[in-house]
Amino acid sequence: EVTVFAAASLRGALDEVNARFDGKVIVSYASSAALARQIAQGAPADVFLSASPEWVAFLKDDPFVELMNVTDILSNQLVLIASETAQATNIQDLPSALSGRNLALALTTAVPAGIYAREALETMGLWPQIAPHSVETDNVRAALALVALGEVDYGIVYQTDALTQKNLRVLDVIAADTHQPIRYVAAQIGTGADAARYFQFLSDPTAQAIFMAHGFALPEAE
Amino acid sequence: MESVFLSPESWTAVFLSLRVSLVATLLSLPLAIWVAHLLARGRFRGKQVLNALVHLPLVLPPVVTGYLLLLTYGRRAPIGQFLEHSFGFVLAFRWTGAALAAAVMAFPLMVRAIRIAIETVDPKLEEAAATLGASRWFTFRHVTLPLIFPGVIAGSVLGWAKAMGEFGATITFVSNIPGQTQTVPSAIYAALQVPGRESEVLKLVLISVVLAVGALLVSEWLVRRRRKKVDAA
Amino acid sequence: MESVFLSPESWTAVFLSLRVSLVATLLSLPLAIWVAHLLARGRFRGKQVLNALVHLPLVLPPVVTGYLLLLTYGRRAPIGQFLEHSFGFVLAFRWTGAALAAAVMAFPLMVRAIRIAIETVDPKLEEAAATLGASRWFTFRHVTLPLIFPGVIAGSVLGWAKAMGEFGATITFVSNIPGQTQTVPSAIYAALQVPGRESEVLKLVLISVVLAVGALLVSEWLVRRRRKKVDAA
Amino acid sequence: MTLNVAITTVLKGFDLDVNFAAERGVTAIFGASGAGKTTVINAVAGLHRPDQGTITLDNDTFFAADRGINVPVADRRLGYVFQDHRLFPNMTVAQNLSFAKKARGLRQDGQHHSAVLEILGIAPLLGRYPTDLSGGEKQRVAIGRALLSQPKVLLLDEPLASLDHARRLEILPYLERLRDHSDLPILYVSHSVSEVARLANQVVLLDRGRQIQVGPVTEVFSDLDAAQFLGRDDHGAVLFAKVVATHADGVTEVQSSGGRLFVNQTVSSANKRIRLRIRAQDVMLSLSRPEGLSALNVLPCVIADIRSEAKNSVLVQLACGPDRLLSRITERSRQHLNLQIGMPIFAVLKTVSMAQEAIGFQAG
Amino acid sequence: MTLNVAITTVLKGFDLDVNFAAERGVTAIFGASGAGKTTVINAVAGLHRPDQGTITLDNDTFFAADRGINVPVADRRLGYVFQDHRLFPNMTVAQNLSFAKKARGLRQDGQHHSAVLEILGIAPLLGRYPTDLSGGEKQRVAIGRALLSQPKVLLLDEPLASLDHARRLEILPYLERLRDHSDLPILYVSHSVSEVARLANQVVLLDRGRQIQVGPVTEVFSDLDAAQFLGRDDHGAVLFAKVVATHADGVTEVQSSGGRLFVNQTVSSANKRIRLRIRAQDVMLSLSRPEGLSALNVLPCVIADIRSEAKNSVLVQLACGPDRLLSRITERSRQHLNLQIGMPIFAVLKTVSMAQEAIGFQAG
Ligand SMILES: Nc1ncnc2c1ncn2[C@@H]1O[C@H](COP(=O)(O)OP(=O)(O)OP(=O)(O)O)[C@@H](O)[C@H]1O
Ligand SMILES: Nc1ncnc2c1ncn2[C@@H]1O[C@H](COP(=O)(O)OP(=O)(O)OP(=O)(O)O)[C@@H](O)[C@H]1O
Ligand code: MOO
Ligand SMILES: [Mg+2]
Ligand SMILES: [Mg+2]
Repeated sequence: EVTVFAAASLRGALDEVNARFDGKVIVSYASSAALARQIAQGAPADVFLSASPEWVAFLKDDPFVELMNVTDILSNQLVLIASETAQATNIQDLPSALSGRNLALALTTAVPAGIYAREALETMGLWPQIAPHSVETDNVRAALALVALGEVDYGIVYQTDALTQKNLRVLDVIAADTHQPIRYVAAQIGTGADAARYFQFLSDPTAQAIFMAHGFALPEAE
Repeated sequence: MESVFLSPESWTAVFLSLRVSLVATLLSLPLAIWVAHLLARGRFRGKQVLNALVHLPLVLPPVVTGYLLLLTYGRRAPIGQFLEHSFGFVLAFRWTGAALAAAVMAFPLMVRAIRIAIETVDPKLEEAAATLGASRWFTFRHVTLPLIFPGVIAGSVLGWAKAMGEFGATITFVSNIPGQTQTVPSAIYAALQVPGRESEVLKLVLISVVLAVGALLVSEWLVRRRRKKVDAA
Repeated sequence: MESVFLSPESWTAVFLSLRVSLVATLLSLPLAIWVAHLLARGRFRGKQVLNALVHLPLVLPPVVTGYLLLLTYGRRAPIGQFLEHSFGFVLAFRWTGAALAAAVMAFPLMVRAIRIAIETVDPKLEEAAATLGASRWFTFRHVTLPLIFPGVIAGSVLGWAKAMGEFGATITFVSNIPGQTQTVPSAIYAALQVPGRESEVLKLVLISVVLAVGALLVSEWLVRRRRKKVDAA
Repeated sequence: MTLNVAITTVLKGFDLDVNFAAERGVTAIFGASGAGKTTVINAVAGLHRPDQGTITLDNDTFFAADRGINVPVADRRLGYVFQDHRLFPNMTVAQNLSFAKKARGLRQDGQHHSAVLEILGIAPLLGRYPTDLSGGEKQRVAIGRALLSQPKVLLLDEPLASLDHARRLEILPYLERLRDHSDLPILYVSHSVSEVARLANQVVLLDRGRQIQVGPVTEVFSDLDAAQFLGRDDHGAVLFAKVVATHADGVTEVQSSGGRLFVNQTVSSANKRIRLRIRAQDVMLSLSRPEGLSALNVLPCVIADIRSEAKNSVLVQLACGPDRLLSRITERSRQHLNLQIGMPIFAVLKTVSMAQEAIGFQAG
Repeated sequence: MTLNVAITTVLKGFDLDVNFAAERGVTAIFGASGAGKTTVINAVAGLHRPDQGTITLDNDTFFAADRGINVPVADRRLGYVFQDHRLFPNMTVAQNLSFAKKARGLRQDGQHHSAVLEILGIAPLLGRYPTDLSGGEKQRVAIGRALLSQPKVLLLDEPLASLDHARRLEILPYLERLRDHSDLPILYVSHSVSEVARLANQVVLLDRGRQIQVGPVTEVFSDLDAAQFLGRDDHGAVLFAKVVATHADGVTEVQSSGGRLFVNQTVSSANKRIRLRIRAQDVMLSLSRPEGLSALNVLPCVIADIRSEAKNSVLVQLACGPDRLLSRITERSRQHLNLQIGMPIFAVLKTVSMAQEAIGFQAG
């Protein structure tokens, strides 16, 4: 039996992966920040799947927590999505298309997807025009939902999220070189055999195939 | 060196939170009193339906409430569109929407507090008012309402505190737009998502606490001042 | 074909939520009554501090409350360690912790409701009890408590509803571990992360609503049955 | 104005069944504790819904069970002084007093207002809250509140029970004036026979919900059957008389239908009608006209009826002209004087035995 | 047991300043509405904290301002009947009655318990809630509740005000027995002179917070200065007498220090001491011993004092042996009989004029 603390955005893909694992997997989905703090407080997690490297780094610095293994397991891509009625066709059109309209993204100071998106827009020099129209949510799926509902015309979300929703269009893929690489990091905390086996399984081709089917990419080699 | 003061954005969030929570509380107070009175004294079909409806935001996860608000008051949603086209009044992604979310979340608390107060007013006094020719409304205005004053204050403080602390429904309904909808809880949430911003969290928490304690003290004082005069006769 | 019933995990969450919320409400009720009585009738230094403390969980974003609980009752935290080493009692990441979080969040609501009820009991009746030789405790037990019964019920239902709906503090304090700490709101949150699970969300919301309405109706009936006998004398 | 009350209603313990008409003036409702007096008044006020019957005020129907009519309390224009004062604790005395004026949008009648304050002695209390008043003070304010509401029917439920003697004596004349100079039907509940004797035009006697007697106060109070309900001490006949002369020493001479009486109270205006209550125990009987006695009042009468009572006393009904008097004497005295129905006899009354509060004014 | 009350306290309107000792028996506190009666009783109960002074019961100090002592209400062992009944609305009558027993962990005294229920007529009400009781019923239950609490001091604030005459007559003998056969100091507030005359051993007269007179009821009630506070109608002297013989016709012959009197009530046991109240207005004066009159009681007295009153009446204090009587007559009669201080005179009382409720028993 393995207890996994996983970033909420991994749900879906991870559930399928776990179904293939030879053993019982219990997953606690929450925000990476909450999970990391809980692990620091002695939460019974065998494996931590963080949506960003910094919360793994946070645990590395914690004197009470010993990380047995750490590895990047996945990467992802940002995409520009639009509701069915939206005008713009690519990211460069966005500033002009936004007059009177909004762009939904995750919190640009707090949530990884939002941080990466803002960094990319800044690199492209679009952020100052876009910022006044941004609508930020506490997690990336909420941004997706806003676009899907048509409440907001545009959004920047992970490709993995975009794939799950039907009533919206993917307009553009945001170039990976415009922002820090998107890294999902796995850390093994539990010392048991199952924990180690599960940690290994995440990099197993079976698992990786499922993740890719959900739109994730493999991590770039460091 | 880190400032002991809040950053400008944090101040913005504090003022916005105050505005949102005060508007939410004050505007929904009359409705809360009315509903509380209906539930306490009214006899009508559907009373328990109303009762349940009022309590819903309490029992549902805030995110769900926020989502339901979005489905009804969003720009594409029936009521939201109606309000926008008829009155040019937009709730979505505006501070007004934050106030609506806060009001909805605070409403059950206000109604309950006021209802309990109404239920303990001796109906014999209301009877006496009727013999003196007072209509229901006059009696309510001049007898019941002054007598439930402590309950109204308590309900308002409770509702206001809830409105100050509300996060889940607010961010789901109106997102987090600095200066528009970024309330203190949103700011705190954002700060908590990134390691090393605990001091920012602490400052925001402290200011929330100070405001809440201040409001509590004022409310207690209001009630005491009143009670000194009135007391149980 | 999709089942109209809940998935097994959802049922687990429902039962866990019921257990958590009932334990949270019932265990904290005596304390809530005591604190409400202190605040309503007591005269002591630090009364306003206690008052503020009780209200804190309301005014702070739930995430902060959860975080503070984690910092005090976690396994590495002072009180958490003490409880674990002295009594082998673990709160963190157990349903007991979820109950603590729910209790803390529900506490201000319960205290306020009960306090309002206490404040409207005529002190003259308590005086009369004293002249008949009743100690404070006896008076409270046999005069005040029966008279505030509607307020206690109202406070309990309010607290219980809050405990059923609590999300932010719970997930932050005890995580979202199915079968251990995954309550209905956490399950709803988790379900919202995956497309195509809306029907599951809907079912969970519906079951929450049904439970809450049931509890409301029972509480109203309890109070009415009682009032029929007693009434304002 | 005539208030008609004909209702039945089931109470814990017994049924209430009353049927009377209250004209302008005071209708006293008299009966033991728990007899149903408050319930009758509450029904008139609209605070108790009877099971059957009707309540009307002239042509206005307040209640009619068979027609489903039940006019709301606020529309009945009553002034109700409750057995428990029911002042509004959140208002000062002044605010309590002006409540009806505000509620009904009445014009202020300054003179009436200050007269009420004066008589009730509540002017010094205006700024206080009910919690700072004594029991009697609360009751006085409650009376004032009802009087100032310009009602069409006045309901008074033991209004003077918590007041001292002196205060009652001040308020009673005011109620008399109200009775005589307004068109109001007044329902008056009281346990005090002397109050009822002084104020009532009509008496409704209740016993455990049953209406035992209804009639003019003179009849009910000189009735030998009613005696048991009125209490030995206070029981006595009520007479009407007309002022004949006021003597220099302050004694007033009055003419009742039965003869001439002296009353030790200055009544200025001749020809004024007054009512006298003469307690059965204050009337002595003498076979001959007595001399050299401080009692100034001697009426020649005929013994109309004799009723033996418990405790070896005898109640004698006297016909003095058209008036009826009652005299309570001992069995021993009766034997001593050998009293028989139809016998002529002298009723001896001390002047002052016509108690001060028993001398009421009566317009007419 | 002696209750000492010596307190001053500032009230709205005036200061309260009283100083009296209440021995076993009834101490009546008498005064107009708002005079401070309830405040005195509340101070003894511990519900009002005086500004200055002490309250002690034998050696127990209830309150001592200078020593900072203020014993909690619950530890004073009092039975308090409030002016407003204050029944617990959440309990049945039976539960209200047994509240003190439970609170103080008292043993049940079954006989006492049923006697109280019997006298107050509340046995049929036991299962009801206060809201279903009439005003007088509530008050009776409140009296029962206090009596059943086995108190060491009894505080009664207008306990009988809302009761009818017949019910009062049933309760008064019970209070007399309590007075005579227990060691209890009883503080009794009442507006009824006849109640006080019948029950009180001692009277404390209050006027706007000032203690005007304290003394045995016989002294205060025959005092010409106290007269104005007692109300003209009810005013009269209180005498003690001993039963001499019970005659076959039910008349009882009693011996007071001033002479022999006939009372129309059967008092079975000879040598029993009784108290009589003789209203000033029930006493006629005669220069010679009158004959042929139904009044059986004639006492030879000497005029001790004469006081002119308002309204042309005169109050005459009579010394009949060591007893004092009062007689109120008209100025006209006084002139007619040419009364002077020191003059011998005959006081004429009708047997029955000693009102039934005025005949109280007195142990001794
Ligand atoms: N809480 C209070 N604060 C200040 N003054 C008060 C308070 N309660 C009563 N008083 C005043 O004190 C005086 C005495 O009141 P108290 O109740 O002792 O009178 P009382 O003699 O019992 O009168 P009553 O016969 O009307 O019951 C009154 O003038 C009243 O107005
Ligand atoms: N709410 C009620 N339900 C049932 N019975 C009641 C209710 N209120 C009073 N009663 C009963 O009805 C009877 C009449 O009550 P009511 O109050 O009319 O008496 P009352 O004549 O005013 O007595 P009092 O002189 O003691 O005030 C009483 O026996 C009482 O116990
Ligand atoms: O239900 Mo919350 O914890 O107030 O957002
Ligand atoms: Mg009554
Ligand atoms: Mg009083």
